[in-house]
Amino acid sequence: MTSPALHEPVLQQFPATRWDAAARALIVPADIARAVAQWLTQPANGEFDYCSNVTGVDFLPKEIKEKTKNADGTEETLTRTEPGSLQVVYHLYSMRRRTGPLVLKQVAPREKPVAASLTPVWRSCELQEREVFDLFGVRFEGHPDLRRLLMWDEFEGFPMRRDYVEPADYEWEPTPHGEVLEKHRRGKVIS
Amino acid sequence: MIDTLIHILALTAPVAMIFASLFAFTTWLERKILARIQNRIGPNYINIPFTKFRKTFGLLQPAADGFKMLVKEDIVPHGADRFLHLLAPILALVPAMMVLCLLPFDLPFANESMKRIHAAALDNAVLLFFGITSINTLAVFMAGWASRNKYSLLGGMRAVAQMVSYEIPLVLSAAVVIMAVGSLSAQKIVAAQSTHWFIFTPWGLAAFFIFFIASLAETNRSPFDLPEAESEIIAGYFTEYSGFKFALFFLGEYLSIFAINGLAVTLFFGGGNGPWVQAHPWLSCVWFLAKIFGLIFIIIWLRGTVPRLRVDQLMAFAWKFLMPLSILNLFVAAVALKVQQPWLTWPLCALVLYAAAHGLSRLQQKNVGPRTYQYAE
Amino acid sequence: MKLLGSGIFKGMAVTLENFVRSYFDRDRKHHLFTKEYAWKSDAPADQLPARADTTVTTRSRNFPMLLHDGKGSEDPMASIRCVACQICERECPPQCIFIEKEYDANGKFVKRPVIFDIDISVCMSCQICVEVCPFDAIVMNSEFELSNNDRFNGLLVRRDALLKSNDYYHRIHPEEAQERDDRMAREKAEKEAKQAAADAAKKKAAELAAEKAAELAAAKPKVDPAAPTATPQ
Amino acid sequence: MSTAAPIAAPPYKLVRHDEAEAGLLEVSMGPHHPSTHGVFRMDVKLDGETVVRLKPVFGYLHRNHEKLAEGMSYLSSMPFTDRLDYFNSMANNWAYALAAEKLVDVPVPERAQYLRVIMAELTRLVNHTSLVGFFLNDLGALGTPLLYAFRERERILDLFEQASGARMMCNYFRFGGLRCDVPAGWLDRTRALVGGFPKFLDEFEKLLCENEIILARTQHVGVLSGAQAINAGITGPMLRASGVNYDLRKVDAYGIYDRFSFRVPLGAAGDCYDRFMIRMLEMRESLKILEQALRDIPEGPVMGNAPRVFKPAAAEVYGRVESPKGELGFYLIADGTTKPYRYRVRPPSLINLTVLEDLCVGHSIADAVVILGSIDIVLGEVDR
Amino acid sequence: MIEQVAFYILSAVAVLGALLAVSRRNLVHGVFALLLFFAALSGLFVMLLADYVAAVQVLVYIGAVGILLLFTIMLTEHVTGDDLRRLGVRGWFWGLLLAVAVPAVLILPAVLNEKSAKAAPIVVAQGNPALANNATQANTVKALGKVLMEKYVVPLEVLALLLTAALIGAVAVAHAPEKDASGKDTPA
Repeated sequence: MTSPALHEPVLQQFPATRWDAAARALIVPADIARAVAQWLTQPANGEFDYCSNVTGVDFLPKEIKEKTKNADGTEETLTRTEPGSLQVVYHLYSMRRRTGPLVLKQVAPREKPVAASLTPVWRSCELQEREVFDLFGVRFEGHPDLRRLLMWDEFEGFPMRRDYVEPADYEWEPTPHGEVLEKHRRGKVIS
Repeated sequence: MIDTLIHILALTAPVAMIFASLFAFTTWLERKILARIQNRIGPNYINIPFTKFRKTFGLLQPAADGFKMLVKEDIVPHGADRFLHLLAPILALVPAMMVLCLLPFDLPFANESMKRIHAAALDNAVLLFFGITSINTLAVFMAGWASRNKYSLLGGMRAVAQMVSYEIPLVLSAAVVIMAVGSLSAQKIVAAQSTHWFIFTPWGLAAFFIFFIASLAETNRSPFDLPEAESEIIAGYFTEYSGFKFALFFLGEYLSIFAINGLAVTLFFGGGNGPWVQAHPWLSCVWFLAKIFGLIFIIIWLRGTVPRLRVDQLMAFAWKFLMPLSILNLFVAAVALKVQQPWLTWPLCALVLYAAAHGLSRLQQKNVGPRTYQYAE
Repeated sequence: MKLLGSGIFKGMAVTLENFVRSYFDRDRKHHLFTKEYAWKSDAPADQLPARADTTVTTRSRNFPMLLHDGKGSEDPMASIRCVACQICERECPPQCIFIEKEYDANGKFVKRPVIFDIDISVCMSCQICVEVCPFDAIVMNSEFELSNNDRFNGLLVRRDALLKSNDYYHRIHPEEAQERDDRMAREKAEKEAKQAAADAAKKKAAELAAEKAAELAAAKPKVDPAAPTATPQ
Repeated sequence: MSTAAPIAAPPYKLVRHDEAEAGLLEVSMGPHHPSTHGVFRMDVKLDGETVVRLKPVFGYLHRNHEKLAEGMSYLSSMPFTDRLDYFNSMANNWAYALAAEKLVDVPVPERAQYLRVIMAELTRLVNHTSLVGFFLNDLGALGTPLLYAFRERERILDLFEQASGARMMCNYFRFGGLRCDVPAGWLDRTRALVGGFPKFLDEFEKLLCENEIILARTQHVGVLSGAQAINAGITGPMLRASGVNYDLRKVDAYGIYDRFSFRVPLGAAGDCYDRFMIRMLEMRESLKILEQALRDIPEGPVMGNAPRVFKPAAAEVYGRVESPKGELGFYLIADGTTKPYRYRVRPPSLINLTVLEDLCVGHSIADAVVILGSIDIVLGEVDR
Repeated sequence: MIEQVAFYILSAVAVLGALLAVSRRNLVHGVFALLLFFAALSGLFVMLLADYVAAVQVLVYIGAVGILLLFTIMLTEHVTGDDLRRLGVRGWFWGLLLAVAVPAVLILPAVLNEKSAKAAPIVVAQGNPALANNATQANTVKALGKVLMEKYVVPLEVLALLLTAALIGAVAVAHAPEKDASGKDTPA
């Protein structure tokens, strides 16, 4: 996975970035993302000339119940809701040096998600960022041609979000499978 | 007057019937040969209704196709020019039919007056032949324009450009033989070849080579089937044709293949003469058809092997390779006919023609050739 | 000074060779490769089409089938292996299996499915159900002539149509069936062995307890006055 | 290896798409076009026969395979990976199994490792022969090369059917090994096939590689430079045809590829002819790997002791494999339940299409079809 | 008798073709009607036993000129003619005058000069055997060839030049004016 040496220089160069040890990824704020990307492609620091994979991940807001011992020793559960987020994950490789993946993440809020497009730096992100926009709704600033990639242009909603509800007119044929599906629906939630 | 009409009918009707039935046989032949080239069997099952009989070696396949074409719905696109859409297949078929009667194909049962009429008709057969086949270009354009579809318009324009530019090498390479014989009449050309066929002279061989390639382009076959390039513009000018009009186009194409190969046989392979023809004259018919089917085998064989040229390469090949070669061949043939010693003229002609052909092709494709690749560990 | 057009002639030589040799390739191994369709009408009934080696191999899987151990004659439902545990219904990727349990008169669950439908217009014969089934009740059939003209009910295969006997399974997939039977036999043997060991252990424990009880009963009249302090081992 | 030029300005020009287009012919080479290798549409603006603008349109075969996978267990989405790039089901299975095995480190037995390499290389043969066949079909050679290629493909598919039960949708790999061992006699049949394959390749090269028409139609058409390819994320034979030496079997050396000696062919010009020839040469290299693997495959079990219920701990993993079309990657986020939290497939065909417009503009419509053929896309993987 | 019937049919077709060529609004229909006219003309040549000229007529006029006309039409823009406004009827007087003058000039000398008017149709009508056998088939081509190449070489060359000039002029006029980047019409 990410060899430790890869992300250290980035942390020193850009103090605003932080290292998420659990996911072994570099969280980069949207405003300096393109500068970091440009910097990373320089031969001096890692020469990541190849962006292999761009993925959108949707984290729903989570309630976390914490047991806190307040002053008089009684247990009291505090429910804190952690805000959800839409993350755009970039896997960067260097083809010349054959070095492993450096994972870059842009975290955007769920309501009006905006991220910096890295297409001007790596052209391979063009179609993949369009797909993240199409299925998750993350607007990419600076993308040359931001349109829906897979869905037809008049489609509303973002299917890959975890709270996406299928529209009622989802056309399915009344095959026997349909009855089978309905019986299932009554019994258990398919989701 | 009436009996001449009957004689004319007696001459043309059998020719038309023979070649129409040969069309059915050739479609079967083509599918079987292509199949065998591609390691498969080709059509071999026809479920004859109400019988358990299945294995028929596919001989009923043309009948089945013909019936299917009859029964299929004939769709005319909305904005199409209805009259021209109907006229195009007819115009593709009629010239091909007419031209078939110009071939020196002496029917065994012909009596004296029919022979005289046939000779009269064959007088300037070659010129009439080229005149009438040029109408085919018109039909293709009409089909392309009338179906009001982008692909067919593209196909139509490609077909017209191709046919016009390949007619010139076709006519020039035929002119060589006419110059050698001194007459336009097919009868005289065949007679002149009784001893040795023109294919065995160097300028004859070069003329046949050019004539054969130009005839491929004229009938939109194999390396030049650009107007109906299904991988680029679906079916070219007959995209919007279905049902029997589509079958008419195919009939027209096959008949023009028979016609132009028939002319190739008369010009270069000595028409009806072959061994034992003096003994029983009806053999000339058989020889004539056998030679035509020899050429058709080569056409089908080419269709199974060679990919398609691009439009600009097609044009460059016609104007920069075939035409200069055919003009040069004209001069070389003139010299060879003047100087009568074959032992001197033949090697010389062969050398000159081959050098010109190689030079011209080198001129065209400068940096194209097989490459070697390096490997990395 | 390569001959002009030699590439094309070389290519034509290859196709001519294929054309000519396709007439001499008797056993159709290379130059005449098409395998003719194995007409079902040619094959004997309830048997794979005669030319099994060409189209259907001993491992090819087309659509699932339920197994029962009974011989051909008596009612297959008697010896059906499926116990309607619905694991396969949950794990099936395209969700095409539908099961309803069978309850007898007073509502107790009889370990058998009343309804076991597979919608073969949705099933993609991916064989996940066979893997996750703990009772070897469902296996893949290799019957491939299933087309019919009724899109709605024709393609929903009911339970009775799915049921096939175990020896039919041996006929179409011999070594797979053999392997499965051996495994089941081995497991049954292990279970019996475990069962026997457990019975033996229980019996031994029972004897031990009986013996201790007898011993206890024998010792009690002697030290009656000091009994309360003794704690049972 | 061509040195990657330092990328100062954006490597491609921003083209405004609405300049005056009065006289242009707008053709939609639509989803039902015979040479788009599946339901793929290209909005092409033609000036006469030359392409002025070409906008690919995707989504006709989009089934949202990733949302499906989030609703099912890890094992249940394995058969769906067969349907991603339906020409190489074994390569897709391996990519998914490789990624999943990084989540839970299950030791894969030796015989399974060898069988995985054999199956992957057989799939590469199937894919490259079919591609060369379709490529020639786009050029107009009516089916003959395609049917020779399909003759060899049939033999390999029969082997797959005897091993996994299905010809194309094999669903044969499991986390920690393979579903079942190959039947008796299977390895000898494979050795016979691998022995006979070079004869087929020689015949193919004799038929195609010096054909003047093919040379004229494919050389100097759709030229792609090495730096542009790297920056556009092109992977697989298309990248190596532009001269960049990057083959995952050598770079990551996943599975046991480091035990086999084989070479990586590199192109020089990066045009359609190079892409076609690289695939022909790669087939010969795959044969070498197959011979070595078939020679020293050991006996033994095929399935490691994987847990009955696959329930990995929370982690993020990206596994990638050199599929015949390029780098096929699986990005899995596990959250401790039996269902993946996020399941992402990196489709090599889709990303290789990024440069389609750059290659086609300026060429004729006949060349656009040839260039698309040389990129080798399969719509199951492009649209997922 | 047959010749007369054939002659009337052919000339009727020729007139019909010419009329259609002039009246049709759709240019493509116009060209095809013109080609029908040429075909009828070649039929008339066959009637006059000049089969070489008939063949050349088909080859040159229908095969080449027709196609070139269609090519030039393809370069013009308003072809189907359904979007054209009615071309004003202002110049009708001069058109009528011309329509009367030209046939008058052609037919009057034949009508006034009695002798030649009577002789011409008869020769064609009887299919005069004299004409049939002395013009033996073989040498019509040779005769024409000799005459063309010796007596009329110069007019032949001039005619060729004229035709090419006419075609190039047509293309230049009909070619759509180049639109420069800003969309304004630049003078062609």
